[in-house]
Amino acid sequence: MSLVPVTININGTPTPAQVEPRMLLVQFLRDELELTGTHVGCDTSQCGACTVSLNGEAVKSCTLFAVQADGMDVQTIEGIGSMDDLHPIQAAFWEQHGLQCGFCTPGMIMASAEIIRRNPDPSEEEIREQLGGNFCRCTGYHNIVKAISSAAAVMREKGAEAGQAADD
Amino acid sequence: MYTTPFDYHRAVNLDDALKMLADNPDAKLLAGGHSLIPTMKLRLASPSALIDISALDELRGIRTDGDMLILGAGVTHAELLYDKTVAEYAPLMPDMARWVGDPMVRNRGTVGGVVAHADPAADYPAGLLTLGASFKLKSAGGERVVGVDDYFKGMFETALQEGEIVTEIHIPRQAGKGAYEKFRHPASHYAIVGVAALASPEGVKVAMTGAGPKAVRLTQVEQAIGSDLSDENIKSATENAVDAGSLLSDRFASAEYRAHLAGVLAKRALMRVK
Amino acid sequence: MTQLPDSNYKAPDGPQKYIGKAVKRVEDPRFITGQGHYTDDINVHGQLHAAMLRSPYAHAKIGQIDASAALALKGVHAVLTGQDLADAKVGSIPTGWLLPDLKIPPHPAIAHGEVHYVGDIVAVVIAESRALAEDAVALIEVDLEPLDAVSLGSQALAQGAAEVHPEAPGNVAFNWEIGDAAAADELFKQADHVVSLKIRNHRLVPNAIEPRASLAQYQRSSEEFTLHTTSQNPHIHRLMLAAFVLGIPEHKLRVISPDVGGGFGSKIFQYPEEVIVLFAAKKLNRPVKWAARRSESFVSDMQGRDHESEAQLALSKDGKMLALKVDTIANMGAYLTTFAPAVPTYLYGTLLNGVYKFGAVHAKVTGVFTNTVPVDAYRGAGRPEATYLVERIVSKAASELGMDAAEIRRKNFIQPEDFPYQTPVALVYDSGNYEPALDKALGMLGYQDLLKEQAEGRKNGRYIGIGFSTYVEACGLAPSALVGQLGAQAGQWESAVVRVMPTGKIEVLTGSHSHGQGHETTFAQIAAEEFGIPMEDVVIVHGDTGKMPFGWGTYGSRSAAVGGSALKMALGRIKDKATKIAAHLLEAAPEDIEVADGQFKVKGVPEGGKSFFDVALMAHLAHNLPEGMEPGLEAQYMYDPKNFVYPFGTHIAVVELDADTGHVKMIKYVCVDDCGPLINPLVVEGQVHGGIAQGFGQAILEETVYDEEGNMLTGSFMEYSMPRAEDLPMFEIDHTVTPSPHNPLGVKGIGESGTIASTAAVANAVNDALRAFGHHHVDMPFTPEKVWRAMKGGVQDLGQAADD
Amino acid sequence: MSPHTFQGSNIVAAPRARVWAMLQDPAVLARIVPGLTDAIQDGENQMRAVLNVNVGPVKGRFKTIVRVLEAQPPAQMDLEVEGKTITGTALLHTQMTFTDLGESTRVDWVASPRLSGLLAGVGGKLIESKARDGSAGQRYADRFFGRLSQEA
Repeated sequence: MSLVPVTININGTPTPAQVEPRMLLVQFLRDELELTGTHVGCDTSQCGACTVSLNGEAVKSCTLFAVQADGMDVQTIEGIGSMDDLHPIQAAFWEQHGLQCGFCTPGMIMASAEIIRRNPDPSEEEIREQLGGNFCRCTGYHNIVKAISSAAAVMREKGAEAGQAADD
Repeated sequence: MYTTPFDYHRAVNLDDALKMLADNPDAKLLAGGHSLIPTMKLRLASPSALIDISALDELRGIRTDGDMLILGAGVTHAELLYDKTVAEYAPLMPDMARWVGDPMVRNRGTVGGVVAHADPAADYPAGLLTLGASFKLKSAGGERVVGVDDYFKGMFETALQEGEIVTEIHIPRQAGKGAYEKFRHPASHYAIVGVAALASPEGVKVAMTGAGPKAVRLTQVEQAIGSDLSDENIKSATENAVDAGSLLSDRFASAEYRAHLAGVLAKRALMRVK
Repeated sequence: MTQLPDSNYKAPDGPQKYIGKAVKRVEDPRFITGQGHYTDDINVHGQLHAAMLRSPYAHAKIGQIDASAALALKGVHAVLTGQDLADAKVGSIPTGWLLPDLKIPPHPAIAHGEVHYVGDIVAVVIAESRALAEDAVALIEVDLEPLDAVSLGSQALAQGAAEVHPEAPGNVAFNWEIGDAAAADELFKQADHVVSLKIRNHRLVPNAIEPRASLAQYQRSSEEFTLHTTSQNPHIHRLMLAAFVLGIPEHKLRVISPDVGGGFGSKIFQYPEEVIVLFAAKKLNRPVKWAARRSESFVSDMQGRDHESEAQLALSKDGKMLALKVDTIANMGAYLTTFAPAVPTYLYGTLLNGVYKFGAVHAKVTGVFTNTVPVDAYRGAGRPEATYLVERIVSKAASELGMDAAEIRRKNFIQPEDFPYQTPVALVYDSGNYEPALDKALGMLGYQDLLKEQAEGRKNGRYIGIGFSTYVEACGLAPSALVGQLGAQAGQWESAVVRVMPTGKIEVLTGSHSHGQGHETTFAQIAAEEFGIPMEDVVIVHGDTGKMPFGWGTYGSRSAAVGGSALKMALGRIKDKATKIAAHLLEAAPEDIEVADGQFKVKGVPEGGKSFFDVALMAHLAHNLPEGMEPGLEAQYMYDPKNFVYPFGTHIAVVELDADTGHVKMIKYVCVDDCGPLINPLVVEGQVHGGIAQGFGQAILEETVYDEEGNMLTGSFMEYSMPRAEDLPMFEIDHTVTPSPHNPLGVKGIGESGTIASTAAVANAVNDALRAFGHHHVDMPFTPEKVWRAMKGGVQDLGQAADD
Repeated sequence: MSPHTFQGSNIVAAPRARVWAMLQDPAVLARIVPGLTDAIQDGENQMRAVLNVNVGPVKGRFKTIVRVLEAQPPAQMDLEVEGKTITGTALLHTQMTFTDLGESTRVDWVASPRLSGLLAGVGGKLIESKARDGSAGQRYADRFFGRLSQEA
């Protein structure tokens, strides 16, 4: 099977590669780029552990071939924030004990970013409904919901500050 | 996790896709991929080639032509859910789109994919039946428009011929209130039963998906309702209104239960359109 | 709080610096930034990949295996079959808990002769890439001749049922009994009222979100193996692989379980795939990795529960419980795995007393082979089954007698002065005080108001149900001598090594293992507390047999009670020695030295102490140590507890039924747990949250369904319903604190309580709501159609059809 | 017995003996069974072939074995069609009863599909539900027996 040349912009870095068409985006990230924060928890597109952002929208990287992402922007958990500069959602998951084994966490955080992007002030009910594509077996979701609420509040505040700064 | 090997073709435009499809009858079209890729991973589908139409601009876009809302087949569920034009012309569409999969699936999955795939448990067919939608189908040899009543033939079966692609979904401007109610499978989130209702000046239309091999209009409910959307009439018109005989029956939901749910959901949808 | 009699628990004299504080978890930074390090994240040079050909039949004779097409693919290195393992004299996968007269059929890692369940491994491809290995599997031609199969426990016992193994005639793995049958019968004669219950505790798939994975490496020069694997107890894996299966000298096998993405029991066991990758790594002299796809997990991870039971409860007319009799068929699946025989016996039968004062309890359990995935410990392991049965029959009794479900419980509680309490089924409960937990929960719930709301609602077609579970559970299995008598082929102590470095930094090695429980935080809190040093100065190391001499791992809620206690004892040894060094340096008597905030000081002398760093450095420099003292500052402690610990509490679920559809919505959940002193409330509550969700999952959503021929019909997340965020409310949680007298921390386990309690609470809530339709009992899982049918009425005691 | 049995009836424009003979010939079967290729006789009552399936998202070439379980020429035949995939096995048991109508033959058929292995769990929605679609069964039979008539 012939390899296909692609250039995918991964966490801001244009990344050229030769990939087999059947390689899923998640396999490309994990096996070729060693970005192992994106996980595989199922093979039917239910669990959401593989969630990444594609051109700014959250997608399941297990249901997308790497070749399809050619020329696109992919952001993974490794790109959303770092220990030195945690994204507010990452900080909130830590603060609120929104994780235990940590395996679903990267996907949860990427999905949380999508929820807040669509609605900066989601209600508890909306958060629960919008988490329908992400499974956590450890936390009972209680602290995940709290984490997303609190991250959204922080982000609104930051957004307001930034808006104010821009106005000034 | 791995599919069987295949040749990947990213179509540069629609004509290119149609030509590739005509040249290789063993190829499959790849749009949102949310039905196809999981099936390929289980090796229940092993097409020799995939023709990727997910990035085709010609299939994107939401526009209007007079009173007709025209959705490119590549419009995603999320676009349907959040687009202002869709909300204005056919608010029943976002009322269904919110029930599709989850946010990630909605960002990727397409309305054309749902129409082409004709999964019996898909949401849109119910609403499309009430809205009187039609579909533009293109092949290397030409194009045609097929009305929704003639399009869905059965489980995974449609009027699509080999070599044809769904390119547009045409939806007449929604006149009157519409509502979609769904009872989903707790695991897959697919519809055990979904019912769409539309109260337009020409009359009330009700259609059901999920319960049988394909989405159908609930004509007996429509007739019983007539134009009387009083609480009492809605209740009496929907109670025991659906015959279990032709419905699917499985481990999770028997035909009898599906029939009952169809009545319940029809009632709920009708209560919302009155 | 005073020291309890016969106790090695001493309550702290003053405020604590770390223990009891909701410290943010120290392991989280790596997980939230995608730097977690799980087995499947590891790739090594020269690595090959294994893919399994699994049986599509529940029972079949293996004929010819033609692998020529697979082997012809470029990049395929080997195809292994059961014959290869047999030729190499690879041993059977062992059972680690023996009961009298237990039938143990051989369990080869790759099936040999016959396959016994859908998912049993028939052949293995080892290839350059995983994709290639999967391609090659599709090319193997195997002649499988289907044989009759059986999937339900009671059907396996029926006359003429298909025989799973010739070694187990009639499919009986064991017969087991506990309690005094004659005494129970006598009390039943005196009873005014007998409540009967027939239930099925249906089968579950653990579904840790991280699928299992294993990577084996072999170093030919030293003949050493390294196995990275998704394990809750790497030392147990090493022991079993070495002693029973592969004959690798134990000191030549290093088992590492790095970050593990949830276990819930499913990663305790010795699995075939671990044997296969180790075998192949040596045979091919290349590293070999296997990682499960979810669809494989569904047919290869050990499953949980699967009991069919009949029970009778004898009561006096005023609602006093006299005796309980239970007869259970436990479906063990196709083979007996690591802990399997202990789960429906010593973890189940011994807990059937619950929190009540019974005159007698008698239980009989028949373990049965079927052509299904083996069943072993899954979160709670036997105790959720016991609790569901006891709490369900108690609520049914209240329903039949027209009593309040809370009051019938209160009336029968073991009282605080009764502890330690000898139950009629072998256990001695350490400590407990059940009423305050119940009262607190009732208060949080606003019980009386809710009862009014419920009554009001029923008039208007709104169906609310309130369900109780006043549970006790037995965790932290102990002591080793006892479990040995009961059949365990393992000890149940735990070890800790505390290694203080010259700079005063502490490395704690523990035989416990964290796969989400947060040991790196809670164990560091315990260690930092001992000396008042910063938590950052402590690092916890676990999950590596190459670093930690020995340990029994994490399951059965034993980490804090047993592993934490081992740590506490080892810290005591360090403290003793450090105190002596400090006393020597300060020219004082050791009795006069106190340690706080990382400083050793002479009591009453605020100035001029020695820091923890000073003492640690001197211990290593050894320039000025007390006469005859061995240099260094390191201690190990193997802690063997005197008894189990017995957490308890009250869980109350409130549900509302959709009268139109039968859909059950949980609208409120209140619980008060007592796990003794909380080391980290954040972590404890997290454990409870997750436990509740899993128990709720069983009651409402999850169900593993086999057809009569042993095909699993719920083999993906498309069919098997996992609890999602939308299914659950916020939980309201509180605690009472009754320390265990048996361990130095006073702690009881909390990892499984939520699951043990919540299944019964939710099931009782649904049943309470269904009382409006004339039912005393409807069995779980409460799928919408079942509830709808129950609401349509006309069905009393609607059980679960065999394979529904 | 499969819980999803479906049945129907078709008329074939050929005498009963001719219908019977055609159904014994792998070459004929390969021509008339939609999607069947590479049919070879494999033993007295068995045929191996490749079945091309294209139903919804399922598309592929599946190794297939057709076994004649019982034959009472020319009145009745019991067949078993076994399709193998990497995820499990699909088994279709079919009984055909032939009634002599002179120049034509009425075939009453009963078919019951069953899935085993992983396929039973993961493929249920995709395949089993299709099998439950009674009209789909009749449509397939119409194509099959239509071709059989043409062949005759």
